[in-house]
Amino acid sequence: MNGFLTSVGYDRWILPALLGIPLLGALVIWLQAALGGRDAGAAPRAAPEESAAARAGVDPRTAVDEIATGVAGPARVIALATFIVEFIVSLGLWPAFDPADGRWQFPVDIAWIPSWGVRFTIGIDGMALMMILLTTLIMVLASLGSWTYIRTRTHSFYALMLVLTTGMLGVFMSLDLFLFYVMWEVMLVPMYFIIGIWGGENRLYASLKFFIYTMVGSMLMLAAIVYIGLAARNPATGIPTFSYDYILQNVVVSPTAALWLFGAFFMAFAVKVPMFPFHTWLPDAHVEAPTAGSVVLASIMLKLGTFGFLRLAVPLFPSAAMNETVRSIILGLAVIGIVYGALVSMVQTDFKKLVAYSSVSHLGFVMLGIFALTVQSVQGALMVMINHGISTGALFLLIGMIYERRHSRLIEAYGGIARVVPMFAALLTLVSLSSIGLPGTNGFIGEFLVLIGAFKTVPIFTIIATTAVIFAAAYLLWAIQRILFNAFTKPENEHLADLNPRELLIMAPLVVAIIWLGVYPAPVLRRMQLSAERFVTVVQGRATSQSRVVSTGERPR
Amino acid sequence: MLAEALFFSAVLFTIGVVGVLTRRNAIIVFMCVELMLNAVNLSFVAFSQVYGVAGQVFVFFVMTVAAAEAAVGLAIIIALFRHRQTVNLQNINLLKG
Amino acid sequence: MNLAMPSVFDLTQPLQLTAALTPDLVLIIGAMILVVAAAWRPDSAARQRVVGWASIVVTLLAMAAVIYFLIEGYGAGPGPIAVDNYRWMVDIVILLGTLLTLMLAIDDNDRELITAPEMHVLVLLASSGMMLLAAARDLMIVFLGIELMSISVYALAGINRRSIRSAEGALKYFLLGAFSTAFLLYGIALVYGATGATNLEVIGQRAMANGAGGPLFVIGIAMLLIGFGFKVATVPFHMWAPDVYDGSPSPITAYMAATVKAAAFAAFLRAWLEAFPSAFNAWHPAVVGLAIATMVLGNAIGLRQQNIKRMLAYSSIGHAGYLLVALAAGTSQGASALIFYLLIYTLATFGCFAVVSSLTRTGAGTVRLEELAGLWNVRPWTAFGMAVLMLALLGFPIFGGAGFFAKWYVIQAALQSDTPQTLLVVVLVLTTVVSAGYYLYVIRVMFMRPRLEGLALPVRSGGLTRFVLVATVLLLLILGIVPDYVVRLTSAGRPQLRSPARAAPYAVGGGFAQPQPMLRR
Amino acid sequence: MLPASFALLQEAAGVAHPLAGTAARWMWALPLLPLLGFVINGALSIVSAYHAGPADPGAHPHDAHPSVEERHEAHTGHDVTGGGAHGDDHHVVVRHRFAGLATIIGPGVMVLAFGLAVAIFAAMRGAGDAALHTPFVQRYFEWMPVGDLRIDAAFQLDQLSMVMILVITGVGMLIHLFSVGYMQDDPSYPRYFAYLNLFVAFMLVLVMGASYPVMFVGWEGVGLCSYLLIGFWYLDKANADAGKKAFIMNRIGDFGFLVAMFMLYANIGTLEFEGVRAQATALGPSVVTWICLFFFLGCTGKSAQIPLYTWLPDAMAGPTPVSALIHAATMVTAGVYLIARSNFLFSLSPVASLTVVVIGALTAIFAASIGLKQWDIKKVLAYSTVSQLGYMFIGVGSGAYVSGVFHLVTHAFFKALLFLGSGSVIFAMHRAYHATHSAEDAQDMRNMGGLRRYMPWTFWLMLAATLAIAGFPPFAGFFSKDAILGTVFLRARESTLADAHWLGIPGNIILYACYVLGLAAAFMTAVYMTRMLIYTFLGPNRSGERERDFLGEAPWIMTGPLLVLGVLSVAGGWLNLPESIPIGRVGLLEHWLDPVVGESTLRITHGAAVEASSTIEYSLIGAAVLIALAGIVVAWVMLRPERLVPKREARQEEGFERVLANKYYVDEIYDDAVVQPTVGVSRNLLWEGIDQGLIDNVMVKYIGTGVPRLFGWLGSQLQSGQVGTYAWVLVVGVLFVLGAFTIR
Repeated sequence: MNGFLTSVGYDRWILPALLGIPLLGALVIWLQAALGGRDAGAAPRAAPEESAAARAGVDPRTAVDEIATGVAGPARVIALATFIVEFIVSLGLWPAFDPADGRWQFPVDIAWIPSWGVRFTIGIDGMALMMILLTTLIMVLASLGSWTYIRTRTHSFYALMLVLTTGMLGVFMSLDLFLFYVMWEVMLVPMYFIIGIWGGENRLYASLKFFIYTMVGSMLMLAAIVYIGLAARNPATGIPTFSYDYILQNVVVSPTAALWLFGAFFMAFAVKVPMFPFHTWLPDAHVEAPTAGSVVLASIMLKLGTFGFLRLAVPLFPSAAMNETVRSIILGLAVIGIVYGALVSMVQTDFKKLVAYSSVSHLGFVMLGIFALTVQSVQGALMVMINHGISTGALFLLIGMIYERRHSRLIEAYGGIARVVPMFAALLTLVSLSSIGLPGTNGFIGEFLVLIGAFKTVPIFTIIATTAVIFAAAYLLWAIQRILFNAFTKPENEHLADLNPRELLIMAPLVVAIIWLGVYPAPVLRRMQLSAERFVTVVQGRATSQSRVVSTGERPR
Repeated sequence: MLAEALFFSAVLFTIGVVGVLTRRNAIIVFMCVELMLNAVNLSFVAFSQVYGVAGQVFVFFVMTVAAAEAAVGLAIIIALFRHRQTVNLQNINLLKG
Repeated sequence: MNLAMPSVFDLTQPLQLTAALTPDLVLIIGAMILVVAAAWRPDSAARQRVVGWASIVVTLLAMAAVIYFLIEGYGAGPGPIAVDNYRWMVDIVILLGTLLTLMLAIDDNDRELITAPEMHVLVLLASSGMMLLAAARDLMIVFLGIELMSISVYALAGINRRSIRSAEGALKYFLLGAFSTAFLLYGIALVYGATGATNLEVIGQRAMANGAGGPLFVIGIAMLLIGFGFKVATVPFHMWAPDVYDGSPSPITAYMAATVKAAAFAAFLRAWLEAFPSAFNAWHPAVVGLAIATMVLGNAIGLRQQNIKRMLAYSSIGHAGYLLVALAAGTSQGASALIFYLLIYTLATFGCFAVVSSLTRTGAGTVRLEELAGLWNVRPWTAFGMAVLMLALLGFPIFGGAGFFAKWYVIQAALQSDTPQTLLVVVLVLTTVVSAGYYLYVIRVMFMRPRLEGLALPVRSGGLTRFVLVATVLLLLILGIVPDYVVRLTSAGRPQLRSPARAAPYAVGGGFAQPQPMLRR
Repeated sequence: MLPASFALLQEAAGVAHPLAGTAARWMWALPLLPLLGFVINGALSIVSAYHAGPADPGAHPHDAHPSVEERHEAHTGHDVTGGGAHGDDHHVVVRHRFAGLATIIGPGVMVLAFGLAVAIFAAMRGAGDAALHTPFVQRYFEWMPVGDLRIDAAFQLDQLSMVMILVITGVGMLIHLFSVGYMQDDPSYPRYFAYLNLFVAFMLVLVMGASYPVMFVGWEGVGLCSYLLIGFWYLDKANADAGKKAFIMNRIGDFGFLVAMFMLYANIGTLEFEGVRAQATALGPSVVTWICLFFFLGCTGKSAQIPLYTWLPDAMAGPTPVSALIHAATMVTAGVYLIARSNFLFSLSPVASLTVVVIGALTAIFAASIGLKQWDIKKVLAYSTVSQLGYMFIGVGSGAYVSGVFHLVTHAFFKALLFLGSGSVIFAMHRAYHATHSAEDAQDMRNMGGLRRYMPWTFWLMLAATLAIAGFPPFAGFFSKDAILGTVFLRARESTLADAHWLGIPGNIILYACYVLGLAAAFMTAVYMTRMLIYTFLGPNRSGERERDFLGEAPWIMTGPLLVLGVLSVAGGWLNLPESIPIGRVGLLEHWLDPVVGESTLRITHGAAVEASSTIEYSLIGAAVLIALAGIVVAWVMLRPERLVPKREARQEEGFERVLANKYYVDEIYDDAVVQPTVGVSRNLLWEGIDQGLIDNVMVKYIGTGVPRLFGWLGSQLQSGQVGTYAWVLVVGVLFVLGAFTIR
């Protein structure tokens, strides 16, 4: 397998290809639409300018159910095909990745804007590898999950999904801070449109909130990135550099500056994670987003926040991040998020909102794992990232499926439906259990590793965080009881149809992943081992060396 | 002598400013602006006593420009007058917010 | 033209001075010829178009001259005008804006039934004034340039004689403009009184020699700051801008918002870098204050607007604040950032006004935001273009094209100064978030709202308007991916500073003392 | 990759062990067999219930579905309905279409597993005592290899897990067989067996795991199955509630389990039993106490001890065989197993051990007292289970690990028998009520009475079990209970526990007190068990005239397992005869478990073997027997079944009776003190207050967007359209700029 991959030069083109394929797919969709594809199945009609409907201001295309007219067909097929190709191509990363190699793998380094020292540097390590695989998998499922959910303007929808993929993958691959920022922002716009156009009733509010929240953080990060790039500038030419490796090895900023810079990065990532109290955009965005939007948001985009902490914020400014006060505050927020998210999700009436708040809780575990700074906790954090992507993604997909049938996300609209939709019930139960963290499912591995690792360094926080296992069971079991079980009191649910084969196909890989990662996570853990270890050693090493530099640098005066 | 001239210039300028602030007739306001320009001209002339001819050259430029400005300005005022039948600035508030 | 021109002009020689002014003269002479041509026959729509096209040709000629000078890399000795890349780069921005204005104006005049061909001539004359401003190295030239520009633009603002709004805007612009000119002039007089010179270079040298300069000098700078601040519409000297932008014909609004601002900023920056670096500590707090007030208020008031032209007016005020950040850095790198920003901002602004112009119903003069609702459904490409432009103004990477790089460059320049402008940068990024409130609102209205009941479809816009829209959007998008060439161009385009200014010892293109023939490499 | 590492790991670990070549090498098949059963039964269940939805579920929501009639027919035919045999929906009895296959698979895998267990047991016996001083560990693959943390998927076979395996597979097999009859008409028949199989698989993982995390897999897994089975008839809200309550209460306990594991790892870096056993003595005394207490928190959840016991009575909502298997014989004893397994930790911490004893004793008496006034036959048994679990904890807490396990085993026999017997009774009652379309409560003893005539086999077997639980010699319970009470008495005289202090009270006083409590609980046990027997089987019948005709013995598939359990309940005591009653081979179990718990037992007794004078021994035995007899007699004399009226005519209890009938209102107290405040705080304070109020409104809306809007409003007010105003603003700006220039 590896021999074959090497023979086709896989290690050289893989990462650019992963970024390029979705763009290519988007281009094909656009061409298909532009070449009249949009109108292919629609009833013949006059040019929009002339038609009476258009004159009356009624858009002939907004209300068109493109599934029924067949317009959507090519778009979703192209998108799905692209995502599948992307996924298959990305699968080669699994065997080709060398878990024992601590360097960046599959690196590509091209000058981009030489005058500003900006380079197109990409490469991955173990944690990026897993995130990339998660992304490519989830995108296939998300597009399948939108198959009939998205009924209007399908071309635009799928094109945006494809562009979004490039942005997210770009963030995971970037080894240049400038590129990182660009990719970080790139994924914002498609998601804004996805929520804003295909979302629920309150979509305008939710999409704007999502955008503005994210932007507050990312703009501060922008300023911080410029600052570090300039701090790392070449003294001879004065050209800044944004190379991650170079900055990591060479740049030492004053402790005060480090604190401010870390603060800027913290804002960007904490909003994205989202950490309490920056989380309130999440429930709104999740609730209003279409299924695919929620899935991508939960499965991947939230991980970008924690990924940012792991990749940038903490390793670059360990003296600030691991400053006792700062660390305690962040750990405190993480733990508050864990418990708070669980408690608040317990009282939600909207199932999507419930899952959204549960994300706050789960991502709190990731933050706890990162800032506890042990190999186990960091590995656990990475596992929680993956697991949350799988489990919560699956939950949102399931909610989307039932929403398509019943057009309600309210828990009280259901009850006892396990009788009419047994397959749905079985899958929802399984996925909920994995989200609860039942041993034997993926959810347990991550939480367990985070907690057992964190206990070594921050026992009190860990014990508080552990109580979430209780609340998690409370909110999810209570919810699925009210949806699946209890008396069957809503006659309108009598005609609910069970999942169709396509929907089963969506769930199948997730179910496999839930069990596989729960029973045999070792291959995944092995691949992320070096990333986690390097994170811990780099942070510890730099934290001490930075404080040493500072102390020796200031004392002589 | 210089100080007196400069003071006088400053007073004239201030009178112009106050005129602009207090008067409501567009033409009078414009005249006040002209007053301010001429106040500045006075300064230029005064300074050219010290530094040579450049200041006086400047004054000529200013006068020329002021004339051109007056031409365009009056044209605009007339254009507006055609629409509103008034040049009272208080009534001219269609554009706001 | 004298083919044996020296590579460094001696500006004391009238012939060489004239040669150094060639591009400006091309424009002025062209304008003179056209004004005669315009007056030759009665006004008509056809003449308007012909004169418009002729003006475009003149502009292109001037542009060619500018590019020639840029390629040849001429320099100049001491004198009233500068011959450096900075001037040529600003000229390119100005001429680009002129070109786009003319293109939009031809179509817009058609729709608004403005038959006056002298409109195009006035644009050319205003642009000549701007080019003078870009070249000015003497406060006298600055004054002449500003007045040439302003008087033409007063007339342009009121060019639609049928529109009361246009007339009102012109009157406000004129009265307040003249008022502020008096301050500018007073500032010139005081600086002249303090240093005995009007040449920027000489002022800089004498101020350096005398220390920070006396109260006369400082008050002079303050007055100049007020004068320039008015021209570039910084808070609190911005009050005219929304009303005038609102009242003027859309192409002229774009011209004022982008090109006038560019020219004024060019002179503003040159004066500040060449004449007043020694007074940095005096003017810096004021500039910082103006910048913060401008960024905050411009964007905050923008949030309230329902009229797209007014919204863009406040947006342009906000951008003036961002440009002030580059200026506050007080470095030659700030100058590069400023040029780059102006270029991108010009593209984005004209793109926006192309959309506005194409959506304006005859006689309405403007577009209300709710008219954009559901634009995606009826004019998908216009909506797409507008979205790109909005994101460009917001400073968003990739989707907003080069808008992000412009902002990036300003931030970089601000932080790279000897005294990093961290406060300004923070305010900049935060107010950018505020500005997202109205930029995104436009996108939201276009894409996520249904079209208003009973609203007729916008009429098909003219070819030139569409060309402007497509060209600006494409340029923005392309520059958003491969900006390096333009970055190098602008980073070479710094004022040639002879006096030891506060310029950071930073150079990408190999220093600023010697002019660099950028395009030839 | 997997098979290779599998073989490798296995070889590395097992090559030297005497069991390596024997049947024990197949021990991985023990949990896999029921797991296989789960997979097949689960597939049968879901396949039979699943009807693929339309390809486009969102299209035309009302036309795209198959016709109502068609689907309805499909449902009543063979769908997974939550109604079940228990509900009052009087459904048409149609056997599940895969019932035959499920019958073969479900109990079949259990028979195979039990056979394998017996073979392994034989192999262990064959290997001889001396060879088995280290457990036989099989490593399959690395489960969580992270840094210095290494958790393998590994099973461990030793004497203790062997006992548990035999109980689980043996009793489990019998209950599976019983279920074939009991659940025969249930429309979700395969689903039932799927869950039951899965439970056994997890239970085996629990007892076979070679490390705490693997055990935890089983620990939570059985909790899951318990949840699923309690809520098996999920359309009844009470059932679903009970399942959820069980899971959440167990989770509270699991929290303790987790924290204990964290502390272990943080302090000694390993979580494998052998590793912990080797390094346990290196732990500081307070650390080990905390670890044990957290583990015990886990036990209180899983084994239904104070304060987390309330889920177990509610768990009776599940099918009765489930109550027998999970909530009596196996799962709920996992806590006891955990302490017995962790004997090397608990024996190091007298304080934690005393806590276990105290909680056990309090639970024993508390639950027994509630059992006195319950009318639901299963509730009586449920509280009895809680109470008996208390005994087991008294045993393992006081360091009598063998006695605790012994009682666990005998309790598994007689309590399973009691539950299955009650199952038979309920089955008969339900059948009768079903036949007459009556909505009466088939589980309430007030509706029973005189059933001896209709189901004599069941009566006699229940009688045996009752005598066993009451501690009547020579039934199984007598020996095990006596062993526990006797040990507590002896420990009070001489042990590390007696020397320690618990909350300032000397340990020996506590132990004596617990002994007395144990005796009192034994008395109550005898009373309420006799009461149950009398009300159910003796006196006049209160079922109703018409129903009487339908009452009768259950089919052989149900009574057969009862018979086997009956024999075990009678003879189970011979597993571990005390030396004082040498009516067979003495101390079999004690000898068997010695390699596992012997060392720890000695540690608690200061290294001395348990020795007591025969006088004390016999008087202790005498006391126990007397107490049991007294209880039976009191019940016999005081209770008047002929005065009892059916449930619908019953009056409200008064006074303390009412408190007992309402279980001391503990559920209500928990609800008011914990559940409602938590939900209320979450909703009103956290969500509406902080999330929506403080963050969204105050921070974001008022401050975040309000401040820019305020500026915008102000600026826009100034923009009045008046040139005069503009000029004023300009001049004010001039003044500001001039002012700024004076700042240096």
